[in-house]
Amino acid sequence: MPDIKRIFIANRGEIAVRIIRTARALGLETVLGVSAADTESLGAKLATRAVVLGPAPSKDSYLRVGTVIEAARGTGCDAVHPGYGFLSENRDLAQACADEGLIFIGPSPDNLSAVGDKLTARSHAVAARVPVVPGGTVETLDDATVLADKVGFPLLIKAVAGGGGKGMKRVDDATSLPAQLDMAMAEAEAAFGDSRVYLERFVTVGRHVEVQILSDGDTILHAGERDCSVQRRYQKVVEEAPAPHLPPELRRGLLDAAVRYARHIGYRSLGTVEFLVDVERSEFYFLEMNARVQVEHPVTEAITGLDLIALQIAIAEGKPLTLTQDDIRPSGHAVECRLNAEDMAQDFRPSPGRVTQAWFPALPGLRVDTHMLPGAMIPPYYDSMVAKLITWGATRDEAIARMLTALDVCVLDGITTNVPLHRAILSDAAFRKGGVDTTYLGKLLAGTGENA
Amino acid sequence: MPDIKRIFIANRGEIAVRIIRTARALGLETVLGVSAADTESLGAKLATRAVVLGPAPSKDSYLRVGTVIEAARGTGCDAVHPGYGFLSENRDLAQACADEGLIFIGPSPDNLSAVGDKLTARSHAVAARVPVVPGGTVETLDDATVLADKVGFPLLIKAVAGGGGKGMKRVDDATSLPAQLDMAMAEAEAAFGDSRVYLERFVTVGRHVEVQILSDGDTILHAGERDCSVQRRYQKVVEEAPAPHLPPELRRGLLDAAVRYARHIGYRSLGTVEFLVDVERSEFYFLEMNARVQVEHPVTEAITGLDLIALQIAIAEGKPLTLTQDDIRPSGHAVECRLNAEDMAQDFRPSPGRVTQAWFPALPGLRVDTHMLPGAMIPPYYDSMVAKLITWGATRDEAIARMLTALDVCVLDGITTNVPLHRAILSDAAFRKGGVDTTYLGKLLAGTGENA
Amino acid sequence: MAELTRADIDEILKLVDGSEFDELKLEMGDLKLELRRRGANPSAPVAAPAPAPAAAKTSEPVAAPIAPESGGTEVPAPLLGTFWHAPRPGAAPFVKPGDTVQADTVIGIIEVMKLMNSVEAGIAGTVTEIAAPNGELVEHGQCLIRVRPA
Amino acid sequence: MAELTRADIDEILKLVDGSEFDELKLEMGDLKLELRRRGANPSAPVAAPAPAPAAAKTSEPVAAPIAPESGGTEVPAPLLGTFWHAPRPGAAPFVKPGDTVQADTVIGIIEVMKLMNSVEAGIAGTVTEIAAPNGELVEHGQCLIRVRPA
Repeated sequence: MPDIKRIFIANRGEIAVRIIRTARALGLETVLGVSAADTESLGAKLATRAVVLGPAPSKDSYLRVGTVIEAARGTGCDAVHPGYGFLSENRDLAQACADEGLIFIGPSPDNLSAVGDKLTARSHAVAARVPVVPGGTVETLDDATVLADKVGFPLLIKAVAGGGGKGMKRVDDATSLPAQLDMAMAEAEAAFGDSRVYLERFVTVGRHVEVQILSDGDTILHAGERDCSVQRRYQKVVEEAPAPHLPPELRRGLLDAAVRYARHIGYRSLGTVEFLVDVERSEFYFLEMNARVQVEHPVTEAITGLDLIALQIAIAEGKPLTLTQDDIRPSGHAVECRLNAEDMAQDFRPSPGRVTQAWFPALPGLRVDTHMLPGAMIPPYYDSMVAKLITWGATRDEAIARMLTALDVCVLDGITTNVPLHRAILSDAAFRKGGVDTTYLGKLLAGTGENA
Repeated sequence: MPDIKRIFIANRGEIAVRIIRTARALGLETVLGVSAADTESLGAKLATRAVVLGPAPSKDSYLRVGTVIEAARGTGCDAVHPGYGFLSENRDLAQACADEGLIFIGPSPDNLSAVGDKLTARSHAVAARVPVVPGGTVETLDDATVLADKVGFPLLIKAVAGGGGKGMKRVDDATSLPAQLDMAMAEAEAAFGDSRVYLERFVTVGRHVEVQILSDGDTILHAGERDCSVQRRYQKVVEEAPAPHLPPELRRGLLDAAVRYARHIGYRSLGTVEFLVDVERSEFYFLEMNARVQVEHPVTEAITGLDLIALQIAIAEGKPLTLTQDDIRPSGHAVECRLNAEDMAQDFRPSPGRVTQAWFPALPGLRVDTHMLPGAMIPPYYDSMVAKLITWGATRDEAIARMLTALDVCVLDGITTNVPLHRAILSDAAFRKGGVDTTYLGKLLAGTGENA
Repeated sequence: MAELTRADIDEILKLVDGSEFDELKLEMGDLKLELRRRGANPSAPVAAPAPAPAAAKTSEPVAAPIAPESGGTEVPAPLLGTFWHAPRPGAAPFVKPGDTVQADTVIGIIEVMKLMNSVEAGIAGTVTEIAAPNGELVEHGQCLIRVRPA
Repeated sequence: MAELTRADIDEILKLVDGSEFDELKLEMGDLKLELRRRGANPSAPVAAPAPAPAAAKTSEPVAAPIAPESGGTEVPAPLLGTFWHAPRPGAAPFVKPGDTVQADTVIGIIEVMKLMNSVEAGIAGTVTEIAAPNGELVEHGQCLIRVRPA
C-alpha cells in the first residue's frame, strides 16, 4: 500500500488531538470531521482542515459511516483513523474504506467480525487454546455434579435461553447445588419454556488485565500488559503498566495467550486482548479483544518508549514491523488517571461547561493528553473525559507520588472534575499496596474500603 | 530559619510560572508582583495572588527594590524569589530582605558582592587557584617578551588605563610583537597619559561551558556542566548538557575549579560558574559566577532528575543538603532551545503581539517551560523569550532528533518566532557533530558555516 | 494589524444606531468591540444546538443576520456530502441566480454514498447566488445558495 | 499600539448615551472598556442560557463611567505601597467623605520603604468614599478614594 499523506480523523476530544500529534511528527496532513458542537475544539484548530459532519448528536455526525467516507474522499484523504469509541470497531466503516480505496487505520473487516461478537470471539479463544471462564450446559443433576466438580465453587447457574442476569443463581458449595439447580431449571422452564441451564465459574476476586498486541499480519508482538482493575460501573478510572504483583508464570501465560489469540484470527493492526485474572486460583480467562487503540495506551508507551499510533499507521500502510519481541523492553512503571468532567458529589453526574483555566506544566515523568485549553467548551453530548494524566517512575511508588504531585500542581478550572476521586485512590493504602480487584473502587466509594 | 509558607515572586514570564510550578508542588503559596502590562499573564492567573507593582516599564515596576519589599511585606510573604534578570543579583534587594526579616531565595549580600564585580570576581578566582585568562601588565619590551613566552600567541595588547577595546591589538607571532607593542604603548600614552599595557592570551577557538553549583554553605556540590556556546551577540540560543566531546580531564578540572571557587567565597545557594574553554590548548579560564538560577537550568534538571528550584528554596530555608556528590548521577543528554518572539528576517527585531494558538503537547522526552497560552499578550517592554523547549535523550542524537520533532509538532501562532533558526542549527552538520565554539552561530548566520 | 481610530468607532456607532441590528461584535486583531441594543437579548450561547436553519415556516420576515454583504439569506447544507446543481450530469440546474423559489423548491442534491438527498430552499424569494460549486464536498451548515427573501 | 485617552472615553460615553445601546465592550490591545447602562442586565456569560430580556429603563441618564455603583471617579494609587489616611498616627485624615477637593489637594500618603509620597486628588469635586483602608498595602492603580467631579 502506498504511504499515507493525509489522514481523515473520525473522532473528537483528546484522541483526535493525540492522533494529530503523531501525524504532525510524521509530516502527515490531517482532516478532522467534527460535529457542529466541536467546530471550536482544539482538534479542529490543530488539524490541517476541519469539516462539519453534521449536528451535535453523535448519531447525526460521528456515527455516520457514509458521511465519514464522503468527507474523507471529498477532502482528498487517503486514510481514515477511527480513534476509539464511535466507529472505531465498526465493520461497515472498515469495509466502506476498502471499497472506496481508503486505508482504514485499523484491522480488516474480517478481523472486526472475528472479535465483534462475544460468542464468536469466545469460540476463537477456545479454538486457540486460550482459557475462557470454565462452564457448560447441563440438563440433569448428574451432569451438573460432574461439571461443578471441574468448575469448582462458587459457581453461577444461568438459563441458557435467558439473558441479562435473569434467573441467575450463585451456588457456594456442593451441598446447595441440587436445590439451587432445581429452582433454576424450574424458573428457566417457566420463564423461557426451556429448562436447560448453563454452569459457569464465579470469580470472586478478579482483576482486569489486558495485553497490548502489535501485528503486521506476520510478526505478532506484545507490548506487555496493563492493569485496569480500578473501575466504576465497568468504566476504567485508573490504569497502570505493568500489572503489579502478577505471578511471573501467570504473566507469561497471559502474554502468550494474547499473541496466540491474535495469531489464530490472523489479526493485523494494533489491538488489545482483555483477560479476567482469577486471583484466588491464579488463573486467567479471555474476556474480549478490542480491535483499536485503547484510551489507556499511553501507560504502555510510557514503559516501552513506543509510539503506538505511529506503529498503527505504519502497519496500515503495509509496512512490516521492524521490531522484534526483544526490542520491546518495558522499564519502570506508569499510571494513568482519567480526568472526567463529572461531579462526584452528585453521583458522578457529567458537568459540561466552559473551562476558565487549563494548565498542565512540565513535571518530571508527567505526560498529559488533553484537548483542554482556557476557554474550551465541554459539550454535553459526548463522553465526559477531559484529560488523561500519565506519570512514569522508575518504581510504582515513584509513579504514584508523581501523579499526586501532578494532581496538586495542574489546574483545570471552571468545571467540576473527578480529581478528588483520583487523590483518594492514589492515597489509599490498598491501592498503594497494588493488585486490587475490580470490586475495589465500588467498595472505596461505598466507604467499605480497607482504609475507610 | 523557619519553613517558607508564602513566596513573593519578583519576576515575570516563564520563570515566574516555573517557580509557581515548584511552589504548588511543595504546597507553598505565591504572590506575583506584576507590572500593569502583565496583569493578565499566566503567572498572574496561576499565583495565589498578584499585585501590581507599577507601570509597564521595568524601571517603574520590576526593578524597584523598595516596591518589591513593600509588596512582599504587605501581602504577608515570608520569602522573595527573584528569578533571573531584573533584581536577581541585586545586592540591595538581598540586603533589604535581610533587614526586613524576609528570606531571600538566593545567596547572601556578601556572596553577591564577591561575584558582582568582574575584577573582584577575578581576584577571587586567582586566590582560589582557579585559572583565569593568562596575562599581565608590561612596561618594557623585555617584560613583554618574557610574558608573551608564557602567554603564547596569538595574544591581545590592551591599554591598562583604557577600556572598551580602545587601542586593543592582536599579535599573532613573536616577530610582530616589538612593533605592535611600541604602537600600543604610544597610543596608550597619547590617549590616556599612561603607556602601560596589558598582555592577555587571545582565545581563537573558545567554548562557553558552565558548572551548576549547589551549596548549603557546608556541602558544596556540582550538578555537572552545560555547554552554551551557541550564542548570538552574547545571547545564548541553544544550550545542552553535558558538554559534548569535552576531554575527561578537562571536565574534571572544570567541575573541581567551580566547586573550589564556590567554597573559596563561602557561597551558599544555587549558582553557576562560567568558564571559557580554550579548545586549541585544552585549557579553561574563569569568566564569572552567576548567583541565581539560570535560564538554561532545565537541561541540568533533565539529566540529573533534580528540581533545582526546590533545592534553592530548601537551602534558603536553612536546610542542609541531603544529597552527596555521588547521588548526582547525570544520565543521557539534554538540549534546550530558547524560543523568542523575534523576526529573523528583520535582523531579529522583537515581534510582540497577541498569541492566537499555543500548543505544546506531550512528546517523549520533551519539557516545555512557557507562559504562553492562546490569547497571551507579549508586551513590547521586556525580554522576547516566550518558551523554552527542552528535550532529553539517551544519546545526544536522540535529544536533537526529539527537538526537531518538537519544533515540527508544537504550535505557537500569531507572532513571529526564531523557530526557523533552531531548525537550522539542529540540522546543521557542525552542530550535530558537537562541540562548536562561540563563533559558530555568527558564522552560520553569515552563511559561512561549515555547511553553508 | 488593523487599527481603528476613535473616529471609526464613532462612525460605526452611528451606523449601527441607524440600522436594524440589535447587536454588534467586532474583532480586528487585538481590538474587540461588542454592542448590544437596549433591551436586546444577548446572542445565543456558543455551544447551543444549532437552531433549525432554513425551515422558517411562519410569516415573520427573516432578518438577514448572516452574510448580509452578499444580499441574501444563506441556505445551509442540511448534511455533508457532494453537492449537485442538476439532477444529472448535463441537465439544466435546479436553480440559477434570478430564479424565484418557494420554500419547497428543490435547489440541489447532496449525495452521500450514492444516496441522493434533495435540498429545498426553505425560504421563498429570489436566488442571488449559487455559493457552493457543483460536484464538490459541502460541509454540514455550509452555504449552498443565497436567496433574497420575497 | 493605539491608545485611547480619557477624553476619548468621555466622548464615546456621550455618544453611547445618546444612542439606544445598553452595553458597550471595547478592547484595544491591553485596553478594555465595558459600559452598561444603569438598570441594564449584564450580558450573560458566553455559555450561559440566554437570560430574560433586560428591562431597559429607557431615558435615564448614564452614570459615571467607571465603577458607577459607588457614585464617583476613582483616584488610583500612583504607586504601590502602604496607604496612610493621615500625615501621622492619631492626626486627622487628609480628607473624609463630603470634603471638597481640588486637583492638587493631598488626599493621603503612600509609604514605600520609609519614603513618604503624598498623593493628590488629580480632580476637583466632592469626596464620596475613602476606598483603601488606612495602613494597608495598595497596588499600583488601586482605587484610593472616590470623588464626584465638580
